[in-house]
Parts: sequence; structure tokens; C-alpha cells
Amino acid sequence: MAIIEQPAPVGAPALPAAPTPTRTYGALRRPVATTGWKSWVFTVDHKKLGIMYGVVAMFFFIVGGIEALLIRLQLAAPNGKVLSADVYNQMFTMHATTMVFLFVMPMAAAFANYFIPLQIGARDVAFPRINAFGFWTLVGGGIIVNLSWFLGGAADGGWFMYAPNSGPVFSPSHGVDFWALGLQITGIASLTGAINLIVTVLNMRAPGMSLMKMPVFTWLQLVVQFLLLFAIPVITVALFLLSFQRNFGATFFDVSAGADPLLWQHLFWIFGHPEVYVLILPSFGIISEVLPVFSKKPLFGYPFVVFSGAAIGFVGWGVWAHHMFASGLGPVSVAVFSIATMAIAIPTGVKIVNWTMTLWGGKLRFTAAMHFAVGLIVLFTIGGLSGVTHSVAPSDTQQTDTYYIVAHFHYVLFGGAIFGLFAGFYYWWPKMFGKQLNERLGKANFWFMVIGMNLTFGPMHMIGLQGQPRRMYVWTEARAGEGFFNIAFWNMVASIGAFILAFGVLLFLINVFKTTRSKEVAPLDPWDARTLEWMTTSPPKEHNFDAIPTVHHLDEFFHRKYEQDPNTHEMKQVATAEDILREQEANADKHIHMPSPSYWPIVLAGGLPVIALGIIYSIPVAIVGAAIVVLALFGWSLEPSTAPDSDFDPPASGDGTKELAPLG
Amino acid sequence: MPTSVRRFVAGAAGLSAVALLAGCAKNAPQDTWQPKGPNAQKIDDLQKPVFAIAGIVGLIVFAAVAYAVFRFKDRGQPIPEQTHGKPVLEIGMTILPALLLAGIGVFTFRTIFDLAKTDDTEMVINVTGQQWWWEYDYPVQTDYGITNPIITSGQLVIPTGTKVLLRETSRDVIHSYWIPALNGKRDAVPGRVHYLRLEADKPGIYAGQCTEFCGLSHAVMRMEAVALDKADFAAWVKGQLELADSPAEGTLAKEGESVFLNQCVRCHQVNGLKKADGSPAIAAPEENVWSGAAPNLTHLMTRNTFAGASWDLLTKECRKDVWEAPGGEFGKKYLAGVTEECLNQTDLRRWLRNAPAMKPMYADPTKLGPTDGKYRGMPNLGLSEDDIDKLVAYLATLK
Amino acid sequence: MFTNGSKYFIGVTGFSAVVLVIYVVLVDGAVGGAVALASIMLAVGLLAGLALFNRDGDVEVGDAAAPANAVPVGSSLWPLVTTLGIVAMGVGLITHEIVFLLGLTALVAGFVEWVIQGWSESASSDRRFNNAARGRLIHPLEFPVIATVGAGVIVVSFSRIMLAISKTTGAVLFTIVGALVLAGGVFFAVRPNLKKSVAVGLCVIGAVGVVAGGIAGASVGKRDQLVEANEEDHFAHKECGEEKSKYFDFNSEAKVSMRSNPMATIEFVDGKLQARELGLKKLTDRITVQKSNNISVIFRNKTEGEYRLTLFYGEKEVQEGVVEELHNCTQMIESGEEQLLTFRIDRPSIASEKPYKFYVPGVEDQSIEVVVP
Amino acid sequence: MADTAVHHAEHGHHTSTGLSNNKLGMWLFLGSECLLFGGLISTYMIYRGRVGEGPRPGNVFDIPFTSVSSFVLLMSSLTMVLAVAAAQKRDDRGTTLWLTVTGLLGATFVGGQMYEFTAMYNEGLGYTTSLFGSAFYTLTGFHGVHVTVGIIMLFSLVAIIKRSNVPGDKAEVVELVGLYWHFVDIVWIIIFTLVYLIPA
Repeated sequence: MAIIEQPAPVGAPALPAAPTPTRTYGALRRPVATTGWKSWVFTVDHKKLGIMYGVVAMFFFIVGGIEALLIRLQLAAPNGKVLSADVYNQMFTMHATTMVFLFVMPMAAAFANYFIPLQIGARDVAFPRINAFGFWTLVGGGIIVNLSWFLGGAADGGWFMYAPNSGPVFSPSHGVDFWALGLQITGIASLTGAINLIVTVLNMRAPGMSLMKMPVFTWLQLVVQFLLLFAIPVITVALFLLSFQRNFGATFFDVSAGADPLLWQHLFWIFGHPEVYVLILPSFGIISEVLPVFSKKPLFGYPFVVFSGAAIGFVGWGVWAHHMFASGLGPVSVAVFSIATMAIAIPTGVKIVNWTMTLWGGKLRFTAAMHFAVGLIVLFTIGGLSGVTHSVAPSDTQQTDTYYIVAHFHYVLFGGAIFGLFAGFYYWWPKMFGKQLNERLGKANFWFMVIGMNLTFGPMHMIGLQGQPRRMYVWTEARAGEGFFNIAFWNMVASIGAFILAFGVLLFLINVFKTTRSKEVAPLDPWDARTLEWMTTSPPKEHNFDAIPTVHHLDEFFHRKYEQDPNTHEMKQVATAEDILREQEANADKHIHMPSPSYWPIVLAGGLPVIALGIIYSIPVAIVGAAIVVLALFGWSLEPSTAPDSDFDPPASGDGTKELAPLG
Repeated sequence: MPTSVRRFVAGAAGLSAVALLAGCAKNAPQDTWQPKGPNAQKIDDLQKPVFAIAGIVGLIVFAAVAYAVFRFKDRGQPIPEQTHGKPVLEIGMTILPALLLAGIGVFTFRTIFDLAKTDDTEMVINVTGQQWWWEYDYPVQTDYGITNPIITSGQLVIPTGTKVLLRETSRDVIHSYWIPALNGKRDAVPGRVHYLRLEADKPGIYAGQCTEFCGLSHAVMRMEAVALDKADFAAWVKGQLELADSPAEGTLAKEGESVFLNQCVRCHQVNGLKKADGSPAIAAPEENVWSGAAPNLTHLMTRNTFAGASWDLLTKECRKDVWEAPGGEFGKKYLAGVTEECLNQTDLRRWLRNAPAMKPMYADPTKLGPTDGKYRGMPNLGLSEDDIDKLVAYLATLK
Repeated sequence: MFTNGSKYFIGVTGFSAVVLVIYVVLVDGAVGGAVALASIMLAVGLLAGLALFNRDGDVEVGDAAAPANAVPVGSSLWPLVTTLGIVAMGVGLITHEIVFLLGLTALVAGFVEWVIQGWSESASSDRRFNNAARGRLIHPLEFPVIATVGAGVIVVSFSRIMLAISKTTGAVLFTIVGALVLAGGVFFAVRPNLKKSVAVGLCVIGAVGVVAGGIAGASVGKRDQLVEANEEDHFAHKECGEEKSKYFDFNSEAKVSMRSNPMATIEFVDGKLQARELGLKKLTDRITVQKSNNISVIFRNKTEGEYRLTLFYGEKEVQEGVVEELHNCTQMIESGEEQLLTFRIDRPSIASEKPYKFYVPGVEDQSIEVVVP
Repeated sequence: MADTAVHHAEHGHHTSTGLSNNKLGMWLFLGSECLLFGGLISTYMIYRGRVGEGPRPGNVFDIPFTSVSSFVLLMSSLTMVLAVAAAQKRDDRGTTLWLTVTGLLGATFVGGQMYEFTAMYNEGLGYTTSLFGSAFYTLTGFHGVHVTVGIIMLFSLVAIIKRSNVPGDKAEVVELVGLYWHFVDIVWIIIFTLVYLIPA
């Protein structure tokens, strides 16, 4: 299947021999490769980009995981000697940065990219080239953030990089510069991705798919993209201020010039709190797909889940200062934000009720994906409830910046976000690769992860409540308390748990490796699924659907397969996935024009890290980078999104779309 | 069904662990659940019920999930009816937690404002954070016999049963002052003054630690609050107001004084110390240290700790003796200070030999470009063993 | 199409460019090496251009129907621009750096354009295809440069003119220019049959006017007031005495804008100075502040007339034997106003023979002692 | 336009909302930009009075001049509207004319800003002089960069329309640039009011 399907030449007259663009432009002609590395590097196909997002995110997951293991090694015993104070501070900063910005967000973006167009019955995203640009930008940002390890040390201020500790005096290495500029670049990726996906969801739904017939995953991703759209510019401002201070001598956080360090905290958390929902909502979406499928029941209270998702999106903007209860905001602000924070527990609680009720009365099949989904409900509940304990501001002043907080957000982000992503891996793997991950290994993977995770983060509740602050490169026996179950004991348990957890993740990688090598092909509809992405081949064709389906129901695919017997009221299967696919292929649309691959996204994305390096080391290099960016922008806007016919080899005579300066 | 049972157990582990095992470690000095003063008590009264409620809600959820998992496993039952929800149930499940939280909110509200009161306090102390130690200075308050400002570091000394108001600020980055047994934490933000109420019911030492990440040695930026009953506190104040005496001529300590004048006085002030010409020796930390101050050592031996409360000046046994002294005797033992036989020579000498090796600090002279050559912390002074002997002898006289 | 020869040279050019960039980044201030590498790059680039231009003997080039060279070649502006560039660089070497840079830019631009035009003209026998091919390669370069240069010329010229003339004239001139642009637009819009040459002529006159004005403005230099301001540094010195500083107190905004909590409030009530320290209930005439720390106090003037609060905090030896008193102060503020004073005292009180104090210049016997432990 | 991914038979003009992808995308982008300027404006509002030893806002602002230059920028919104109208009438000459005029007015505004910055610098307000200086230059500089990008877009659009005879929905591209331009103008109104007109 070629990327560009040429319309069949119907009685075309013989044209005079035209000069061939292949020869004229040589290496500069538009890429049209459909196989080999070029087909990946220059692709604009949302599915290939989704897979590449996933691979990059997985890589950074391993990097972040190794950082975490080193941290736990250092803290296993008092006065740890594995890492120096300096390296330890870099380690926890980069662990958080990597996990948040380079693993969970890109992995959620991987699923969004791959499945949103499929779930809404579209052939691609709204702006395919912007999509490719977003991916390569993320790669560039990730490289810049991590490059600092090799160029004089990474950022060492903690992931929220409080001013003035992040200023040029208190963090003299280039680490924070790399960090700020790298995140600025990944921010561009998130912002363009958000615009792209919002337009895709709002504009490109299949006929009949009203917003309230959209799959929950797409819905919650839509909320996430709106959060990103409005949160990213705030952190952009904060990072600009920080960079200008560090690189151009501005004084935004320099207290001796009269600056207020709390400005950074406000800007950071106005971004940072919505960011928390950016991390968790995609996983909520995934398990809201997985639970109904394996319960053979629709999601309980679909509108409630959707509206509570939107409510979280809104209220999430009004609670940022609960990260600052100890910062000295004054009692009125503290009280207001404390109450607002409690309010946000309500829509979150609604979701847990709905998931539990989805299970209730179902026909539950415990596949690996289902294991992770149920695991998420339980673990997230623990994280959510410990969250309620520190929405109570006075109580938070005892807990904040201790290990209790570390325990809380790992239950939410590991037990919540990451378990959701793993549920997604097991659930969607057959769709993405046409092969099924091994279920037995998958369940082993789950049990090791769930036990490891509880052993690692469970004890952190104790450690924190007994007063061990976070971000400490050593702890001392003098303050560990007496008795057997003292802080020393729990620290050791947590470190052992971390390795069990890591082994669980390793099992997943082994599973992936084994599955890739095996020749066994997955069935077309292995889970008896409910949504549109399963209505095409596995993996899907380049153009996703031969015929764009018309949607009549929520869970359209399920309702095409099953009908209720009017007499017995029992659900009866009336068609198989194969039947439905065959019917679609028989009524295939003619003349499908897919967007062509392009050089410009990767060139444009490549200019940004050059600018970043230039700002850090030498301004002329930044100018070179800026020139690349400008050149690529213009090359991009002068290039039609679908290649003109003369770009084909041999040149074609179709009616390709040649338009002026398309943005996407 | 063993799987579901195991799942339930594993899932509930975290929360039940919180509920059951928190009490298992006895006497963790920074335990947040053992209040020793009215402010921390208020927090505790608020948080314990919240923990209980959270625990109960959690157990209900786990039970429901476990039941569903066990009861509705696929045993070949027919495909269930495709119901999309029960609005009444859902509205109910929205209102119920809302009411619960509203209840918690009322009590939270009250406690927030109680803890923020500043108009009923009886004493103020300035607390200044600096990388990586705390400085305390007591403004003139004649009611407590403080006729001249007192300055000390590492250990905050307060009278029992007195509502003390800390005025926190910082000289460099954000730190956070936290004595869990007495109150929650409050950030010390440079350029701002924040308040924190402290009050201890009984005499004793209460441990704490900096809880806002403040750079390299954040992990060893510790502090202690010492509560003395009112009479002992008055005695302490009296002692602190005195100037340091010069050691007798010809003693080792006298030689130590001249080492101190050569080296230490560049940063460390000893009130009453005089140069050879008889003029007062004034430390100039602002010329050598980025943040502009170094601990005042006038009454070093009245404090039990040094280097930002990171190490003890008392040997292990003596420390235990003081920390575990019963309420009535504690004051006397604390006021005795560090006697010669109790002095922890090992750590003190190690510190004088090479401070940055003991506590990481930005003290490498080759890497001080961004700070105009000023240190952040104490550099390695390269003292000879001889000088160290003399210095220890001198420091031991600073009572 | 690129032949093997030109590919080779393009590759070497690119490579040497990369080497140059890396060299410049890694080796600080090594001009000689950079110049050498740049020369290599230019030389190889030139060869690449020649190879491209001459299609270095690739017999397969072009379509068989019409040999590449058979296409009639139009006139070209680029050789001229390139030559001008070389001349300007020569002149620039003697006169001014900017001329040299302009020449260099013209040289590079002319050269690139020349090569691409030459290349495209021999791409095929089809004129339109050749044009499209040229556009495809050069437009992404050309458009942003044209647009930036266009905007840049106006911006720079304009700001130079404005800097040279007085404030009032500036505002008037600015209005006139805006109106002229608008009027020009309207004029062209309502006269759709206007001859192209007239339109172009008018635009050229406008452009030349702006540029000429800019050059004139730049050579005249800044207006006198600005020069004076620059030299005197109007706002950078405080005068803490009784007098009212001409610039520093001018237009002072007396409101407290800092939200951070001040350490104390100092009030000047009916000729008496009193302080209230944060957390202490009593009024006091002695406040304690930390050493080497930024401290803020609020000064409230509750006495008729304009006053300022001045802090004396010791003496400092500025040179051998020259001792200067250290002062810090608020601006003159009117009765009923308040202002924040932020200061930092580095030496403890015991280091000074005279006690540190707050006082109000012009008012005797009223002061608040400041103690620094 | 870019949504050629949509079924070709519909020629990429049918969308679920009826709004074209590009236009919706531009609206979203501008929504995001609001927060960017929101952050910068907040920073300025917090720091406007923190002048340290340097000049205060009242010392350096030249309000009559800035009013005129604001007016020039506003006029450019008007000419932008004319350009969009001409583009919708498929009147290439009118489009390029009004786009050029818009760009020229914009360039005049930026020229004015450059003058203003130079004058302020000479009067003692450098970028690093005080928090007020840092925040002021950052805020207005960001806006100036936005206007400059807009001018480059306008001028390039003129060149594209003139040079490349490409069929397609030119009117929409002009409209997109127009949306951006109006946004930049509106932001300036807010900045002008908050920064210049309301005293610190």
C-alpha cells in the first residue's frame, strides 16, 4: 500500500515527456519513500508517529527508571555513599523531569496520536506535518534536557526548580539552562500537539459521531489537550524569565534587586497543577475503554465520566496554590485553595464509583489489560485519599515536602498514570502490531509491578509521617527512631521494592521482545471490543478506513456486532469483526489522497536545539539555528501538504491538491 | 478465589499500612503524629479524623472492587444488559462525598485561621535561613531580660508555655522551618518575612529539619528547638548576654585564640574578642561568604550541636543523658553546656580539618566565578594538627 | 539534478561549514582558524557553484528532445550584485565594518541567486518548469529575507530619525508618516488604473526618503537631551538630605507596591518619629534587624509637608584615608503617603562608633536606633 | 487545505464544526497566546514599582508619542480588514496593496518602539537596571517580536501572491494572517492601557 494512492489513469492521453523531478531536484526532491528508514523519518502518518512517540517514551522510561534505582540504592541505608550530594540532587531532578515530560506525556501522546483518529473514524490528524514536527521537537527537547549529563552536570534544583535556587549564583553549572531550554522545546511539541488534536477531534469526526457519542479516551484526551493549550504558555513565560535571568542578566528572581521568589512558584504551579491532570487523564481514558470491553458492559454513567473529566479540567485551574500551603501565602488564600482542592476530589471520586459500577453485574474477563485497569482503581484510590489528607492545609504543613508527598504522587502517577498506560499496551498491542502480547507474561508483569510498587511507595507513607523530608541525599540514624519498624527499616523495604518493580518492567520488555519475534498473528478482534479503532485491519491501513463509517451509537462497533433479541432481551451476536471489515472493503471510497511525507518538520524541529545550544554557548550558533527555523518555516508553507503530481516518479497525471501555503 | 483475595490484600496494603503501622516506630524525633505543643496539637486534632475517614472510604472502595471482581468473574454467564448508568445513584455518589468534604472543610477553615493568628503572641524571635544553617536572633524584649539582642544558631531556645512568634526570612534561597512536634512548616523566603507560631508544653529538645530543597547540602540542614522552663530560660538569657572572656595567658587556649584571630575571625564573630592591639575583632563574613553571614560563636559551648545542627558537640552518652533527662532535670543539664569530658572531639576535629569533606558546600576556590570568589559554606582552611589542638582548646572556652 | 561533481563539492562545503561551526563553538576566540576554515568553505562553495553552473559534463542532463543549453537565457541581475558585493567588501576593509558586512551579504546573496538561476535555466527546455524549479529552491530563502530586510530598513531608519529630532516634533512626524502610508494606500486603491511605473516610482521615492532620513538621522546623532541624560545618569543617584533631587524625586510614585511583609513600620507623626516592629505590640525607638539581609520597612508621613526617611548605617573607607558615611533613603513624600525602604546592613552595630539610625532630614532629635546583632 | 486527509471526494472542505481546520487551529493558537501575554503582563504588574535605584515608569514614558504609535497600529487593523475583504473578492491587486500598507504601518510601529527603547536606554533604563526594566522590556519586547513576525508574514504573503501563481484558497490564508494581526493589535491595546496609562 503506497502512501499516495494514485487514481487509476482512465484513458489519459499520452503526455509529452516532461523533465523528471527526480533528476531535477536530486536529493532535494520531496520524499515519497514508503519503506526503509526514510519512510519513518519523513513520515506524517499519525500511526507511525504514534509508534515513534511510544518508542522514545519507553526509552526515557528506562532512563528515568535507572535514575530512580540509583536514588533508592543511595537511600537504602543511612549515610549512603553511592552518589555524591551533587549527583544525587541532579538525579532526583532528572528522574522527575524525565518521567513527567519525557515518559508519561509522550506516552500519552503516543496513544492519542495513534488512536484518536481511529476512534473518531478519521484518516489522519488535522495537521499531519505539524504532528511530525511535534514528535521531532520532543526528541530534540529530550536530547537537550539530557545532554547536560555529559556537559558539566544536569539540572539540580528539583523538578519545580524553585527560584532563587535555580538562579545563576546558586546553580552555577549549565544544567538549569539545558533544563529550561529543553523544556521550552518540549513545550512547543505539546502546544502544537494540543492544537492539532483539538482540531482533529472537533473537526474530523466521522458522520454521526456527536460529541456525546465519542469514546471516553478521546474525550479525556480532548480535555488534556485543552489543559495543555492553556498551561504550556504559562510555563513558557516562567522558563523565559528564568532563561533571561540566567543568560541575559535579567533580575526576575534576584531578591537583592527586589524580586519576589514566589512569582516563580505561582507561574510554575499554574502550569504544574493542570499538568498533573495532563498526566493522569489519558490513563483514566484508557481504563475507561478497557473496563467496559472486559466487562462486556458499557461504561457506567458515560456522561458523568465525561463531565467529571471536564470538571477536573476546569477546577484544576483553581487549585495551584495548594502546592504552596507552606510558602506563607496568608490564611485567606490558604483557606480558599484548601476548600477548592477538596472540591476537586469530588469529580475524581465520581470516576472511581463509575469504574466500580462498570464492573458490577458484568461478565469480567481477567486479561493482563484488565488486571492493570483494576489495579489502577485500587492504587489510584489510595493516592487520591492521601491527597485528601493534604488538601487539609494545616495537615499539609506537616506533610508537604516529606516522603508522605512522595508516596502520594507515586500512587497517583505510578499506580494511576503508568498502570493505565500499561493497560493500554496490553489492550491495544494487537491493533498496533497485529500480534498479541503474551498474557501469562503480562500477568506476571502485573503482579511484580503491583507488589513492587506497593513495597516501594507504601513505606514512604510511614517514612514521611515520621518526618523524613524529601530530596535528601542522606538520612541519619539519629533521626530514624527506635524499634524494628523504624525509618531505617522502611527505607530498606522501599529500596528492595524498587528492584522488584524494575523486574516487573523488565518482564514487559521481555514480553515485547518475544512477541516481536513470534510469528503468531493476532485475531482481528481479540477482545470483542466496542469502539471504531477495531473496525479496520490490524495494523490499520495507511488510510485507516476503506470507507469512513457512519456512527449511530456510542460503542458503534459493539452495536454492529451485537443486537438485543426483542423477545428474550438477551444480547445476541449478529456479525463478526471479519464480516464488518469485509463489508467495508467492498464499499471502499475511491480517490483517497493522503498527505505526503515532508522534510520540513524534521528540519524545523532540528533548528530548535541548535538555538538552545547557541543561547547557552555562543549567540552566533543561535542565529544559525534561527536561520534554519525560518528557512524551514518558509519551505514548509510553500510546500503543498499533498505532493503535486509532478513529484511522483514517474510523474502522475492526477488531480492532486496544489494549494497555497497550507499550515499543516 | 485466591487471585481476588490477593489483589485485595495487595491493594489495601498501602492504606492499611498507614493506619496500622505508623505507630510502630517509637520516638522518631520528627514524627508528625506526636504533637508536643498546642499548635501541633491543633493540627493533629484535625488530621487524625481525616485519616480515619480516608481509611474508611478506602476500605469501602476496596471491598466493593473486591466483591465485584469475585462475584462477576466470567463463568459463562450471558452478556449483561447494556445499561448506561443510574443517574440517581451517581448524583447520590456526588453529593455524599461533597457533604463529607464540606464537613472537613469547616474544621479546616477554623484551624487555618487559628494557626495564622499573630496578635496574641508573647515573644518574637528572628529566624534567618542560610545555606545550610539557621541563625536565630532575639530582638530586645526587656520582659524576658533581653536587654541587648541575642544571636545564636543551630538550636532555638524558647521558654515553655509561652506563645513565641518566629519571624522567618532567608539570606539566599528558600528554606523551610519545621519542628514537627511543635507546628507545621513555614517557608523562609528571601525578601519576605513569614510568621510561625511555636509553643512547647514541656521542657525538652525537639528535632526538625529544613524541608524546602535549598541546594547541595539540603539533606544536612537540621535544627533543634530547645524548650526551657521560664526560670531556666532567664538563666540562659543572662548567660547569652555576656561577652566572651579571653583565656589566661600561657594556656593552650590562649594560643588557640590567636589562631582564631588569624583564621576564623574572617567570618565568625566572637563578641568580646579583642585583637592584639586591644580593638574589638569584627568578623567580615560579607567579604568572604556569598550570603553575608556565618554563625556567631560567642557561646558555642552552650549549644549541643555545630555546623547547622548537623553534628553533635556532645559525645553519644552525654547527648543521650541530656535528651532523655526527665522534665525537671532537663533544664539544668542543658544549661551545663558542653563540658570538657562531654565534648565530641572526633567530629569537631574532623570539621576543622576539612569542613567541606564532611558537609558538601560550594567551597572549591576554583569554582567560585558566579559568586565573585565568595564561598557558600566553610572552605577547607588547611589547618595543621597543631593549630587544630589549639583551636579546640580555645573553642572549649566559649561558654 | 546535481551531478556527481557538484554533489561532491556541495558535500565538502557542507562539511566544512559544520566543522567551522563546531570549531567556533568549541575553540574560544581563535580567529585565525575560523578564517582559514571559512576561506576553505567559501572556496569549495565557489567550486560547487561552478560545477553546478556548468553541469560538469553530465551528458545525461536535460531531456533528449532539446539540449539544456538550447534554452535561450534571459538577462540576470546577479552577476552585478555579486560584483558590487566584492567592491563593497574592498571599500569596507578600508572604511567601515558595516560596509564590509553589507558587501559580504550582497556577495553571498548574489552568488547563491546566480548559481540557482544558472542551474534552473539549464534544467530542462521548459521555461515554466525551470521557473517553478527555481522558485521551489529559492523562495524559502528569498521571501523571509526580502520581508525582513523590508521591515528592517523601515524600522531602523525610522528610529534613527526619531532619535535625532525633539520629542514633540517626533510625535508629529510619526503621525504624518502613519497618515501618509494610509493615504498612499487609499490613493492606490481608488485609482486602479494607475500606471505601474507611477506606482513603483512613488514607492521608490518613499523608500529613498525613509532611508535617506535614517542615514541623516544616524549621522546627526541623538538629540541633545538624550545625550545629556546618558552622560549624567539622571536617575542613578539618590540624595538623602533635605533637598529635593531634580531627577530622582521627579514624578515619584509614593505607593507601596511590594507585597512582601516589611520588618517594621516607621511613622512620622506630627514631627515625631516612631516605630512599630512586626509581632511586638509596643511602639519602640529601637528596632533589631538581621545582618546582611534585605530588610524592608514602610515609612508613613503623617506630618504636614514633604519628608523623606533616611537611614544611616555606618562608614566605609572608599580610598586610603577617605571615609564616607553610608546612607539610604526614600524619596520625598507628601503627607499621608507611604513608601517602602529596602536596605541591607553588612556590619554589626558593634562595628560602628556612631549608632545606626533612621532619621528625617531637617528634623532634629528624632531618630530610631537600628541594632544589628 | 491541510485536511486533505479527509475524503477526497469532499475536497477537504467538510468538517464536523463547519469551521476550517486552519482557522480553528489559529483560534486555538491565539487562545494559547492569551495566556502567554497574561503571564508576561502579570509579571510586569507585580514588578512595575520595583525600580531599585533606576528610573520609575513616570520618568521614562512618553505617553503622547506612544499614543500616536498605538493609533498607527490600530489603523493597521483597519487596513488588514480591507486586505481580507479584497482577498475574499479575489482581488489580487487590492489584497497585496492593503497587505503592504498593513505591513508598512506595522513596521512604522516597530520603528517607533525601537526609538522608544533606545531613548529609554539613554535615560538610564537598561534591561538589567531594575525589575521594572526587565519586566517592561520583556513584555513589550515580546509584543514587538510578535508584530515583527506579523510584518514578515504580511510581506512574504505579498511576495507569495505576486510570484507564485498557485490556485487555492488565498482568501483563507489572508484571513488567518489577519486573525493573528488583529490579535497582536488587541494585545497592544491591553498593554498600552495597563503599562502606560495606569500609573504604578
